Amino acid sequence: MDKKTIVTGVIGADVHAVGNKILAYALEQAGFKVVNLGVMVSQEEFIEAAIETKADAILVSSLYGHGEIDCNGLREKCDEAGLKGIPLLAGGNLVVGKQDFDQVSKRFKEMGFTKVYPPGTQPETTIDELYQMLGIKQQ
Amino acid sequence: MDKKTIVTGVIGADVHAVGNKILAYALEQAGFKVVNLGVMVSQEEFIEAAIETKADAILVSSLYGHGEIDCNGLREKCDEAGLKGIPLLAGGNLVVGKQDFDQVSKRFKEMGFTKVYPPGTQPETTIDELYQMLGIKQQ
Amino acid sequence: MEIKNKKLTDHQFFAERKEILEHWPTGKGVDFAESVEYQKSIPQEKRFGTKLAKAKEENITLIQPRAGVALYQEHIKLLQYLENEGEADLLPTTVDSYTRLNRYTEAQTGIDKSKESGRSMLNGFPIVNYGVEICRTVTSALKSPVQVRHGTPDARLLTEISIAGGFTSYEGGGISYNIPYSKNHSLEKTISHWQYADRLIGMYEEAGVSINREPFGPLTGTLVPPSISNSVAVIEAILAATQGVKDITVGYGQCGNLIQDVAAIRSLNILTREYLDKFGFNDVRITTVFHQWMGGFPQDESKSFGVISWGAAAAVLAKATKVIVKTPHEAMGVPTKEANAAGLRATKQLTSMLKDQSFTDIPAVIAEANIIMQEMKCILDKVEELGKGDYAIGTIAAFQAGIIDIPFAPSRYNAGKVMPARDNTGAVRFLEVANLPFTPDLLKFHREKLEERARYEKRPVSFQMVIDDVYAIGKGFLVGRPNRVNS
Amino acid sequence: MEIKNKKLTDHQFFAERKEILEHWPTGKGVDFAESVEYQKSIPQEKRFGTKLAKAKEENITLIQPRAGVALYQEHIKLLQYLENEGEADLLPTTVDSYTRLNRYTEAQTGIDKSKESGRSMLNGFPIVNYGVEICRTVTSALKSPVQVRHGTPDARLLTEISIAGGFTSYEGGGISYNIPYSKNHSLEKTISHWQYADRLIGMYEEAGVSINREPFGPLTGTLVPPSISNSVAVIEAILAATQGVKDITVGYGQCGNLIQDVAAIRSLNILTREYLDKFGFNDVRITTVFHQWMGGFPQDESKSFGVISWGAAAAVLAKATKVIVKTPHEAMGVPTKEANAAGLRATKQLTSMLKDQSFTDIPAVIAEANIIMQEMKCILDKVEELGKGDYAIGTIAAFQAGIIDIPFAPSRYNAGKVMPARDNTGAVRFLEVANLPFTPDLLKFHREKLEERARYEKRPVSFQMVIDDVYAIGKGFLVGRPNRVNS
Ligand code: B12
Ligand code: B12
Repeated sequence: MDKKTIVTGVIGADVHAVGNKILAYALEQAGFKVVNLGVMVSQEEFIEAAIETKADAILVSSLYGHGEIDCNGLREKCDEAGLKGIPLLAGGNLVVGKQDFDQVSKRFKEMGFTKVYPPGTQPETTIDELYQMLGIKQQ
Repeated sequence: MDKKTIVTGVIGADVHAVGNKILAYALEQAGFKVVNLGVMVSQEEFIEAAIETKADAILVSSLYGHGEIDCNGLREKCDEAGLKGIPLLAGGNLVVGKQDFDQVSKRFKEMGFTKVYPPGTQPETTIDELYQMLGIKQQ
Repeated sequence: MEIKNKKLTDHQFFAERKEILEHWPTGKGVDFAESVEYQKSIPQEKRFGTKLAKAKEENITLIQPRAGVALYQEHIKLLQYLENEGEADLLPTTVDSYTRLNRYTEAQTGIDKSKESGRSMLNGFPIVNYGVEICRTVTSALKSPVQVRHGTPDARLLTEISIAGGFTSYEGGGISYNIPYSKNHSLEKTISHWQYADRLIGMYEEAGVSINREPFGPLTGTLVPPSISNSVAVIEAILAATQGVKDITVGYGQCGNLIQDVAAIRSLNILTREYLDKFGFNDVRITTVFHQWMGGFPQDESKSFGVISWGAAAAVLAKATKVIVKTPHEAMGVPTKEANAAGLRATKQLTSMLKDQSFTDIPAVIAEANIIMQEMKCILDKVEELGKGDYAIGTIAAFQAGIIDIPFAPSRYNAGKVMPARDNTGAVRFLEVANLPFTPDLLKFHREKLEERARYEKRPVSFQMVIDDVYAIGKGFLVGRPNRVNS
Repeated sequence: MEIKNKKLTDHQFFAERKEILEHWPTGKGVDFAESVEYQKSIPQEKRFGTKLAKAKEENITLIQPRAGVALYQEHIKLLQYLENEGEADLLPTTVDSYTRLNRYTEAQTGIDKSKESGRSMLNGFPIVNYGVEICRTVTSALKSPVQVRHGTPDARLLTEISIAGGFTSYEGGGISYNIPYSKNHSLEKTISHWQYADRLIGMYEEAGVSINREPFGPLTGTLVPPSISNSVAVIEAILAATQGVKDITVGYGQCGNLIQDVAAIRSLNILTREYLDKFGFNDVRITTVFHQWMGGFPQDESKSFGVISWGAAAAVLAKATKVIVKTPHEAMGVPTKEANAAGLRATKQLTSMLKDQSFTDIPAVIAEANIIMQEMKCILDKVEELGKGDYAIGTIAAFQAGIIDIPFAPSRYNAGKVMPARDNTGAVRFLEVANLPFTPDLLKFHREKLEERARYEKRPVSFQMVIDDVYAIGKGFLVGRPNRVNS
């Protein structure tokens, strides 16, 4: 089976690099083709990379708290750019402060995100979710 | 002015000796005549000592949590023994667990205690309160 | 009353036993042979001694809370919560104060009032009133080993019911559960009572069931110099071993100066082994327990977390086999299960995070441990001398003579002349050595340490230091400085 | 762009300044002479440097939180809460991420949206957007000295407004606020920008107003070996001193092994002094800051208290002049003021309780510090060599050559080849030294340390160790063992 391609990156003015590096490594180990854009990635860069690499999903990280502002409009831009329906996943510390995660998840889903993950989501969870979402059978 | 006499002790099956020793020392330093009964003092012992020494107040400590059971009826016994109106003060960790102190205070006042003190009451506070209650002018 | 440090004969034991089991109706429920079988049916991973031995081998520190409430269903829920949400490795059943004083009628009132009011009116779990079956219901409902923790001068019936009830570890001792916990019990009596308890456990041992025994290390919990509590621990270990106990955990209550705390565990380990071996108890297994600060706590919960964590760190750096955990409610009252679990989790973070670090062999620790061991030997050898080789007789004489003297103890059998105070680095020293049989060198050592503090604080060495030290941790300090110095 | 480590001329500085103050309308509000007068009116006890100097003299450790919200009235309330309820000795104003990247328009959106929604939509306080007057309203509303903490590669306008706004301490540096905080800023540019900031502070100094400066010690906060962060601190101290800064606090982020952490502060103290003296900056005052663990935290609040307390303890035992405090919300998000104060109070308990204990001179610490200092000298002397004596030029060349290389940094100007991993006791060592100019002895030392761990874990030394170590503290451990070892 062909490898599924995942675009990863940390959106906005966010420079939290550790999780991004480790997540990219873990995804590669788990058999994905990873296009890691690193930190401080704009919405446009996510979209360009996804188009260019025919990505199967976009994993948006946001740690620093401005995720809500930074992620707003990404789904619409994807739609316009011809990426209708592409899975958009968001994770990290998406909002400022310790907030009720259900609320946060709801707000991000309203913004068009397919799935939203709370702080501290382990790479194993992320990988399992991607396997499921992209219909990959785990060896 | 004559020294005021205070009976102190830890009521019931309670063996917490540290606060009792230190409180007695502090009261003496502050100019009181202290009749310290130590730990594991019964209601009867408090009353006998108060009568014998013509005490001006009884300071009941209870630390170990059974204070509510142990203190019940002390006021009535005082009344019967001819100690009507003698100031009865209670302090320490009077009940089991961290409870709302206003509630605790209310319950002890209903049992006839004149004043009730929360955990961690400092000796300075105790002394000031006694000065006031017994109408002593502080030098 | 004449007691000796000799194994009780079967005759003595069973004569006493008959009477003991009559003390309260639940005593009838105890059947030794059946209980041995019951104990044997308990799986190894639920046995206290086994888990301790494994931890010792792996050089890790297990965590254990204190906990006990009046109603047994609530007690089970509490302990389940502590092992699941609190990640406790070992569980306790803390016994209420009425039971500790054999006031079973009042304990019953406590149970009844608790049922009525819906909140626990007892400060612990009344084991005797409940009896063997309910204890088994409790101990079998849990994944982890469970120990009885109490403070009972005469614990004979309690011991019978506890071990028959499936507990696999048992705290206490004739000194450590008398002097800090009682006013009027003579040492003759309590040592004798604890010979009974130890002999019972020795009999279980002989029947193939090993029960862990733990002398209560911290004593009054308040500025007890390590050499005093360590000496008591060694004596109680000898007394227990004499009755056939084979698995002993000796304990120490944190004083707060890291070097001294690590040294205390080091010296406790070394000398307990040395003295047990000396009497031929080479087959007794020794482990250690470190108690997080046992004196007055800060009122504030966050500050309490600081104290708790420091205790956790010291326990691990000392490589204690287990640590007894305080809670952020300590200054206020018996903790809620949530507060209890919170103290445990803070502790667990550090017992696991620091498990690969050790301070037991650094030069400063070795030096401090040597001081503690010299002091312990002064005390222990004098006890031996007074008892003409008999540690039971010697101990009683030693307390009379103030050779052992526990600060702040309520017992009238304790001289109460020794006065501890912290030195300039927070280590607990002697302000007043009173009758402790220390060498001139040791006296000089302590005097100089306190004079150093006095110079720093620009005040004379005096009782005011002791008072200030008693309040210090509650107020956020270790050394109780005069206000002008601390602010 | 050509930069040199030389004091900017007035000509250079003022030409640049004219432009800078135009970057955002609030720049017009800055008047140097008036600001000098304003700063002079701030009482001594509210000056950062004064309070640090006093603490250093008294050998105590001050505590400081991080905190900043979008709305200034809320920000004042927050800081007042932290000094009153949190017992903070020193206060921060943490700047939001848009401001850090000079995106003032987005910061304005953040302010507006925060007003609308009633919750802070910014992760910090947008100093530039508010301008001088509002900053003065903030800084004058508080009893304690206040520092600006940020992470801004180009902080020129921010510095102007901050100091004019009454802040008396300022964090950052051309390396430490670039490499961990930026992707595309070249070191030429950021060093130059920070020469401006330092020169501005030098000018205040010359005008009689001393502002404390603090290079950001922890860098990426994640397994940064002490010799790397210490080297950066020394370089930034030299660069700052060159511009006339006279009061410098060098910093270090806790790694978790106590010996190594104390040794890191010891070596930082010694070599910062040595290198500053070497260049004639004998009159620069040096203090130290210890950051509680800066990497990933446990989700659980009680466990976080454990981590926080361990950081507090290490800071005091290392005799750091101040400690930067984390909160029990760390893993979740910007803390509430209550959580922030809770972290502070836990820390305060330990900074005061342990202030009379010190580990700075124990043999294990001295030995570890000697290793760190050897490594620092390898790096620093190579930087000097590459720059032919010029630390600005040398630093840029050193990053290019991987002579300085910061693990996990997002910057494209960082080689990213060095790989740290913990040894068997949790000390951070080098798994991959890459181009760091270490001696063969040092290479051997690190290799052996990791092989010792590998043997213990029965697996080869590999990148998997690094990954396991990154997650370890969050999962409750220090060394990231394979599951079969840790469970
Ligand atoms: C040291 C200690 C012990 C030592 C006591 C040694 C001894 N014989 O003295 C030991 C280890 C033996 C012990 C045993 C027990 N303890 Co205890 N102990 C403590 C501890 C840690 C400190 C007490 C202390 O010495 N404080 C310092 C002194 C100076 O302060 P103080 O006693 O509070 O007294 C001052 C003030 O309260 C005030 N004050 C006191 N009385 C009065 C009266 C008046 C009128 C006024 C105005 C003021 C006043 O002035 C005093 C001097 O400043 C407290 C918790 C804490 N406070 O941190 C628990 C605590 C009191 N113990 C507790 C318990 C439950 C027990 C045990 C039942 C169980 C156990 N844990 O083993 C047994 C009880 C045995 C018995 N029968 O009494 C509980 C009580 C729970 C509750 N009320 O809900 C506490 C609160 C711990 C807890 N949170 O669970 N304990
Ligand atoms: C290390 C760190 C830093 C370092 C970063 C170094 C670097 N360049 O990488 C430094 C010190 C520079 C830093 C700076 C800042 N930080 Co910071 N930082 C952290 C910290 C402590 C750890 C982050 C980390 O590395 N974790 C370890 C990795 C492995 O985990 P991770 O990043 O969470 O990623 C994992 C999962 O989340 C998940 N995941 C991530 N993305 C996604 C996406 C999807 C789709 C899925 C399924 C999963 C997933 O998988 C990853 C791998 O396992 C966190 C708090 C914490 N978590 O303990 C704060 C934290 C993220 N930082 C924070 C803040 C505010 C900042 C600053 C703005 C201010 C400051 N404190 O200085 C600046 C931001 C600068 C900027 N422009 O971005 C806040 C964010 C607040 C919020 N959201 O409410 C946090 C939460 C701390 C806090 N409680 O205040 N920080």
